[in-house]
Amino acid sequence: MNTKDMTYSEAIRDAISLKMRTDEDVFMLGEDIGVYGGAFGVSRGLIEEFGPERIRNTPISESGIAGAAVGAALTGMRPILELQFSDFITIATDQIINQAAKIRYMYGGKGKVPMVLRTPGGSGTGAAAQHSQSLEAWMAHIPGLKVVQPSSAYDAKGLLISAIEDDNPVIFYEHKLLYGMKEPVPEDLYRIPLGKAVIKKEGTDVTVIATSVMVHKALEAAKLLEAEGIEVEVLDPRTLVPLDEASIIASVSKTGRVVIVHEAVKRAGFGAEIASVIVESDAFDFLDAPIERLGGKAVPIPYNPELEKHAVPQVSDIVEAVKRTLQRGKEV
Amino acid sequence: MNTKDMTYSEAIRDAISLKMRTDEDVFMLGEDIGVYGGAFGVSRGLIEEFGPERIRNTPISESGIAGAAVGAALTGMRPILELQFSDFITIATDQIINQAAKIRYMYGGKGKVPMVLRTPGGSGTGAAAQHSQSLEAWMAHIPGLKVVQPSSAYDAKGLLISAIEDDNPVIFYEHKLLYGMKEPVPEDLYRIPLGKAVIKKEGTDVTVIATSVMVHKALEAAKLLEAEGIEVEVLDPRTLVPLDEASIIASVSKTGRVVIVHEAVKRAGFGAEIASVIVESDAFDFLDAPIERLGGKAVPIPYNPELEKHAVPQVSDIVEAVKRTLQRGKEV
Amino acid sequence: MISKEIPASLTTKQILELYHQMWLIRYFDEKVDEFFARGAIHGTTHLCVGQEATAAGACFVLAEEDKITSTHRGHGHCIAKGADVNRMMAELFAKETGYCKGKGGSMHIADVDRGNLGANGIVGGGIPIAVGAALTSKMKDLGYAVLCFFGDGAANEGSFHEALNLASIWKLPVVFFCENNQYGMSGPVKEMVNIENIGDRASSYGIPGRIIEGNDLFAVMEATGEAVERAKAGEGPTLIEAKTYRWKGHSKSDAKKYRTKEEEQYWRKEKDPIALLAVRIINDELATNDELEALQLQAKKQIEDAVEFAEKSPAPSLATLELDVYA
Amino acid sequence: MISKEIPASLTTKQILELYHQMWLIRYFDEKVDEFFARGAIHGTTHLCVGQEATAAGACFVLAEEDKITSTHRGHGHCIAKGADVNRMMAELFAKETGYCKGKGGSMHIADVDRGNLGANGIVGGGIPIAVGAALTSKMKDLGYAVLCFFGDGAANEGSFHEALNLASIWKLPVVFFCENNQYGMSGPVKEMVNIENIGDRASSYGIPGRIIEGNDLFAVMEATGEAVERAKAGEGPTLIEAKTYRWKGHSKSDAKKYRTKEEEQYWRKEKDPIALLAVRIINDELATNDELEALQLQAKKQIEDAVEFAEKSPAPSLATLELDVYA
Ligand SMILES: Cc1ncc(C[n+]2csc(CCOP(=O)(O)OP(=O)(O)O)c2C)c(N)n1
Ligand SMILES: Cc1ncc(C[n+]2csc(CCOP(=O)(O)OP(=O)(O)O)c2C)c(N)n1
Ligand SMILES: [Mg+2]
Ligand SMILES: [Mg+2]
Repeated sequence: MNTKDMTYSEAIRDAISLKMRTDEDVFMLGEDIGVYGGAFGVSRGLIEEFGPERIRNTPISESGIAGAAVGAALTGMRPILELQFSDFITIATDQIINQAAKIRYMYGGKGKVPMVLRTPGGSGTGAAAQHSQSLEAWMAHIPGLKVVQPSSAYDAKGLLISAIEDDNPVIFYEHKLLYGMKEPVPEDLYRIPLGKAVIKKEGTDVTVIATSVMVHKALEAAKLLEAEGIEVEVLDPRTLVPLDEASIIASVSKTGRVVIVHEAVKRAGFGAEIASVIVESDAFDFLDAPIERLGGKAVPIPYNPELEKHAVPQVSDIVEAVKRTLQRGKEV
Repeated sequence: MNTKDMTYSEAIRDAISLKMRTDEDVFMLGEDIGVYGGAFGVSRGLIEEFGPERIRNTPISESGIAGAAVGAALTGMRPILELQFSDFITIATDQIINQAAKIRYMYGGKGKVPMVLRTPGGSGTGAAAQHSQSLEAWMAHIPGLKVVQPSSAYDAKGLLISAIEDDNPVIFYEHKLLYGMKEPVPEDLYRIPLGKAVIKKEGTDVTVIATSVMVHKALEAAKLLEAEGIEVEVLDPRTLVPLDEASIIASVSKTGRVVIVHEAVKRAGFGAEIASVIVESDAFDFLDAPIERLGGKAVPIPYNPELEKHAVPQVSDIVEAVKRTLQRGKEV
Repeated sequence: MISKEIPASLTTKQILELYHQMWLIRYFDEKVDEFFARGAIHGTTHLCVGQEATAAGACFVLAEEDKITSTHRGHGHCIAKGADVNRMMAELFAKETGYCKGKGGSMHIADVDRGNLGANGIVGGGIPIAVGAALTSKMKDLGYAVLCFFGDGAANEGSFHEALNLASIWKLPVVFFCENNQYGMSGPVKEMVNIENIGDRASSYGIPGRIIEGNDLFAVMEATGEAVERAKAGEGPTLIEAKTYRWKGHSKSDAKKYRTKEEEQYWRKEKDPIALLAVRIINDELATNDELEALQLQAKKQIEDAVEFAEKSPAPSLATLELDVYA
Repeated sequence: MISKEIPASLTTKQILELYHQMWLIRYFDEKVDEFFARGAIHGTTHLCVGQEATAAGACFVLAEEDKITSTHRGHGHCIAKGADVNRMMAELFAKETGYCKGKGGSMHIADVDRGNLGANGIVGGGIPIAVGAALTSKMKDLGYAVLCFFGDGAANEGSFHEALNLASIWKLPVVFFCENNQYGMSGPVKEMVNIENIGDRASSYGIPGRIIEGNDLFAVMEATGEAVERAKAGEGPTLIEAKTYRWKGHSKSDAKKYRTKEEEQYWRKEKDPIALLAVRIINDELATNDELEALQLQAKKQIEDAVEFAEKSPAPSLATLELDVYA
């Protein structure tokens, strides 16, 4: 396949166009996705190609448009709903978790809701408390939803195509700080299966399990640690539901040490689930040190950039956590 | 203090009346809380005593009434908002987590939102998928909220009084199956501090950490296990935020074995947080076996009573988990 | 009150079928009430006894490919949209043969293949879903319309507002049908809104609003028929408010303190939708009293058979617990 | 267009103060725009240049104890409610001396003690909060009214619907003030609703609706004054729709493809709220051009001082990160 340098944002757009060209049932709806191109420019150019029927600009009515996506999906369409900030899921929560997620089960296996909810999460842009949350753990707690969190352009395109083709509601978390990141991406359509983790860097001393933007911080930390002779393995689950427990357990069993890092608030974040899965598994017996879990502080995201930065884990936090776990391992 | 046999429901009502009699700022709002007495009868009789201004029946507008509670709290009242089913938080989520939880922080420490959101969670009544969820982990993930889950009449009264007096938004999760449970409760006003766990039964062999209705299942399991000579300690955190980590760690350090059980879906449930707190603490070194974590299956709650029952942990599951952890401890 | 003139386009056969259907709805819910009281049906349920004309009349004007979204008080809608009462009753008995294989219960009965997109446990939850279903019709040019039922109480949910606005600006083929039975649980519509008619809210969305006698089958048919036609002609949505009354309590255990016995009696005596229809049929000499009674008995018998079917049906096996979470 | 007659009750001093305030609002936002473009202010911001008359006019009629809820486009409301531009600018510069100690930024400036219950990053999020604040006034008999600002886009959120209904049935002292600046981000109000005036939605709640020229200071004052009086007299809420226009893009980086240059020019040239006021002042001979210019310069200077204050202010210490999550 030919590849092309694409940003994360372009890769997402590419996935959407490729699917929309071949499947009439796929369409987009959301606020300002038309000529404006979406709050983060992801849908730029799409209305020119596909027209206003299929790139459907909506009023500011998150619960209404989420419900419209559910109803359209239930009757044969494959809507891609864009919410401008993932914080706004709070306005559409009923439709997403009481309706979309449960319809098929409640109906005894009849009906399906093949929709994708694309929405950017995360802090780092100075958008403050109501525009910077990372609530993916909420969605992962709900049976009936799938939850995807791509950390790179390549992953974003392949995962989004799988998400659009999936017959279930998929919550697709993008990250504002990743939109501009570039890498070579195949121009053709390809799929990354939901439920398959990826080792972003191999290593033998400690496994760092990181999601979304934290994957990049973990890779930076790994590079710093390499200089000190510490071989970090960086694992990105890519999808939280389904979670690739096998890959996680295999890596941890190999290294015997784990640091889990996400941007979401640590308390009741998805890192707790990953940590628990590990200690409940056979990997428990391979653990040479307690699990280190890093996550956002228990604060709303503040506006001041320095405060904002310190509200979530930094490269140095990962470095320290890795060292702690290696140290602790030695003591035991 | 004189005590009286009260149901959980009566104890809650008692807490409300006691506070409303002495504090003019306290009032209730919610759907059908007037002559109807609330969907579960908790507010029965209150409108007769306090009148329709202070027992304020609302239209079916969860987001509106939650916002009204936020605005009233911000300007000097102490609203107690009743949502008929905790599933309906999904309609009021923005007001609760983007507004109530964050206002004080966003405003740099000015303003406060002293409101209590009372709402019943849980399955077991045949109300099916949209009326049976346990989403307390969501609320526990949000900085700025406090989260309470009383498992008995005594706790409910004392905790609710503390919640009403607290200057922050408190999510107070009741459980439908507990409303009818009776025990002696002091007639006067008393407080149970938020953030204080309670040992519901002392034991030495294994700690079962259980919340809400699962406390009772854990106690039943403990009784069965006692007959086999196994001494179970049952710990009820009572509040998830703040979480009494010290009591949890102390108990686990003593017994060396833990089973965590809640009704909420296991995946990304609050049990994962508790498990992680334990393995991150010094108690890790005292653990003689992997942590057992029990929670609801990853399904929407089904209507059929047998299916419904099996969707969440049962006494026998707790018994087995305790035995597994004891067994596993021996192998290691 | 006497019902409207019978529309000329209706055959006697159709009228008698509707009469039978209204009894089928009533007996279904009376039976559910009985079994509920006995503890043979569990969970919760919301009965539409007294509201049969809205369900029967509104669904009558639909073609088979048209769709509905229903509510927690949805048994009537479901029957009127052609559901099998055996499978409905089996669902309430939590049996494998039920519409949802025992997983949904009263609040979630759906028959997606036949265009019933489902009851809903969330008040107002179905309204935006109806909009989405209508969007499919428009985008795929399928020609069907969607009939969206909801209550007076639901008209105060934000979802109502957002959905009607969306449907209007997109000119979608959907009919918003508000069954105003005077109460949302215990909340009297008179106290919960500060306007005379919910139908007047249509003006906020630039769509037609109709306020009708909901217990008059022919009034319901006429207004809904017109709205469905409008919808299919591409002229967009209509809001219909049908005034009706629920005879029973809101759900199980309702002391009904929020209303008077006199009011209940008035609606039962003066405005029983089935009796109104019977009077019209007799007046117009379309059938004899005996013939009507036979239809009523037939309906009764069908419900008894449904109970038998439900009782004899197997419960779902525990192995189904984790099935069908994902497609 | 020429502005309305000046109400007789206004003193020249008041009028000139308003003129000065409108310039203060404009310069504040122009300065923010400038610093934003330079990267000296980060995050996001929404400017109200061109909409000064709604903020100034509506807040003018409030007493000190009255409250407001504001929006993401809230700098004007904030200034008009009496905020200190130094502390506002400091907040935008993320400084410790800012209204939120640098934690809130543009979208969360609040001054609860002075009755500004806060801007809001959630479109429509403040509307039910205003209702709650009005409920306090009523329950404690405090006599204050609440002025609730929101945009045309927000009027399509469910929260708008629920809040207006609540306020109406409870007859609360709140004024719902819709700044219809023709667009919700890129969504033209003409496409996002199917009615001429958002103010007409008042009829859905049984409350008065007023549609006014939002760039005419005196029209805003008159309508808001009447509504506030009504609110305080216990007669319940009013919905006011003020037609206005935002001169700038929605927020940072807006190519404004959704509207024409001609339209922008029309509003800038023909309907500048400050120019309209100036013409009226000169026509009525309340001040000379020189006097007006002096006021304008004074405002400009104040904003420059605010920038200096902000720049010189210290950043919040890292130690504050975990403070004030709980009261
Ligand atoms: C979002 C939501 N809020 C509250 C409830 C509880 N509840 C169920 S039915 C009902 C009353 C609904 O009133 P209306 O819409 O008039 O329908 P009716 O019951 O009168 O048919 C209420 C409050 C619910 N199921 N969902
Ligand atoms: C719930 C929600 N949806 C979307 C957004 C993104 N957003 C911010 S302002 C805005 C437009 C609001 O339009 P309007 O209410 O007319 O106010 P204006 O910006 O025109 O002043 C949008 C879509 C948001 N902040 N909150
Ligand atoms: Mg009703
Ligand atoms: Mg606008």
